Amino acid sequence: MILITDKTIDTSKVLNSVKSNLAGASVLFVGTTRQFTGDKETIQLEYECYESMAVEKIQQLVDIAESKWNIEQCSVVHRIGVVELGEASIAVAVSTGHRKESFEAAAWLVDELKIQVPIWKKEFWADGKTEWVHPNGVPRPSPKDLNSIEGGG
Amino acid sequence: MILITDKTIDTSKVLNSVKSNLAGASVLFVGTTRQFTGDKETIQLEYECYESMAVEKIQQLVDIAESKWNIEQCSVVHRIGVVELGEASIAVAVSTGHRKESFEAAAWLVDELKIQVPIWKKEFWADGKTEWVHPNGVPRPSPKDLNSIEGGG
Amino acid sequence: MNIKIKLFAAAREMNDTGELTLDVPVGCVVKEMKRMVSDDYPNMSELIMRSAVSLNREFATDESVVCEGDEIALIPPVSGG
Amino acid sequence: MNIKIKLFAAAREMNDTGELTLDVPVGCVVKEMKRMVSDDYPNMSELIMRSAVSLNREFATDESVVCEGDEIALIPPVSGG
Repeated sequence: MILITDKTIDTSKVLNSVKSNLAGASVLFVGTTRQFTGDKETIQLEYECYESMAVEKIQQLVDIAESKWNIEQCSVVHRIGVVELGEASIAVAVSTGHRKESFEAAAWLVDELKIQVPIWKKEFWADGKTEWVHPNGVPRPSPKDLNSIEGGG
Repeated sequence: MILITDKTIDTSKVLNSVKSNLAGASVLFVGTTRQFTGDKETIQLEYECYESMAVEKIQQLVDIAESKWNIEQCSVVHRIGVVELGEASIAVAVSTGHRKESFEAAAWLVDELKIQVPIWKKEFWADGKTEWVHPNGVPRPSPKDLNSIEGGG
Repeated sequence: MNIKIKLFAAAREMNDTGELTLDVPVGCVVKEMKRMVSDDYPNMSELIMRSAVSLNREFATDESVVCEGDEIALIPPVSGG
Repeated sequence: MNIKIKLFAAAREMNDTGELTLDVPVGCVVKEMKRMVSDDYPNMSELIMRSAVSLNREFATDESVVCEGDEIALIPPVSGG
């Protein structure tokens, strides 16, 4: 299941979507709105998405993950719009025969999504300021690299 | 939450138990009864536990994890008795400020639980045979090591 | 030729619109297109420098040729998850 | 002195009981206790060799002294998870 939604993410549904008798392990990652970043307080987040491209990019990442690990089932759900404190902005679930692969694949999918998938976060700080998050500290891969990540895509 | 139970594990309850506004990431690991190990078919598993020691050992592992990573909340639930195909035998949930720590701590807790906590699995194979699983391929840590794992215990 | 460029996040808010229209020469490549947008919308120039461009929902290189009818978007550094 | 040793999993099934009673000398250490159980229950000797012993719910070493009233268990290689 790949889904971009403006509704609350039902994390148990995401976990259930990767159920398989062939799997011995499932890992569910849930990203939630954190109240503090250092000493700055967040009151809510808002996510915006280039939906058609995001869905295609996520599908490419899932395809690559399935070529790198022996995955039974895999789901990625991202929420857009306002996300309140403690609510889930993202849920990634992976089931595999053995646990090492579930952990690795789920962590990799989240890492890559944060680099490659056109979704943006707006911080609403407690002091009333707002800020679109467009990270520039870490160099992001050049567009060329993005299309030639190992395994194709 | 640390729990040994002979009832079905409610995985969403385990995930909810680590909810925190201070957490930006939660990882839930679920171990399930896998139908095939190589070409051998399992029809069910049965788990047995030295409960008082298991609970103490799990608590020690959680304490160590909390000293190694910046953990908000942490839960470990293990089922005992018969566990049917596809059902959960174990659920481990960890919430942290940032995702790397959730993945690492959850994976570490499962790894250590499988080495140190007195719980045993009985395989019921499709050919009618049964087998208590007492691994001997990999050398297990000596009892001395078990009590002096980094961070104490 | 006329092209349309989708804007998102800070780029969209800076211009109060989710889409720009731009007249570019035939054979124009992404690098040139970015410079032209930067010239027309100097408020975005810093962000444009740090942004990627997608053509038909794939990341393009600086040398990718922009064709009429392409689905074009300016992709500021992403922050999903 | 009399001690009781909890048995689990294959050890429990081999003996159809979850607890053995054993008479050991005062000052007996874990290594000796394991050998005495092995002598009395040769069907378990291979498994005992691969098993740990816990005293009061902590893993003991070969040289740990077994005391009267200790909660003692034979811990075959574990396989939870």
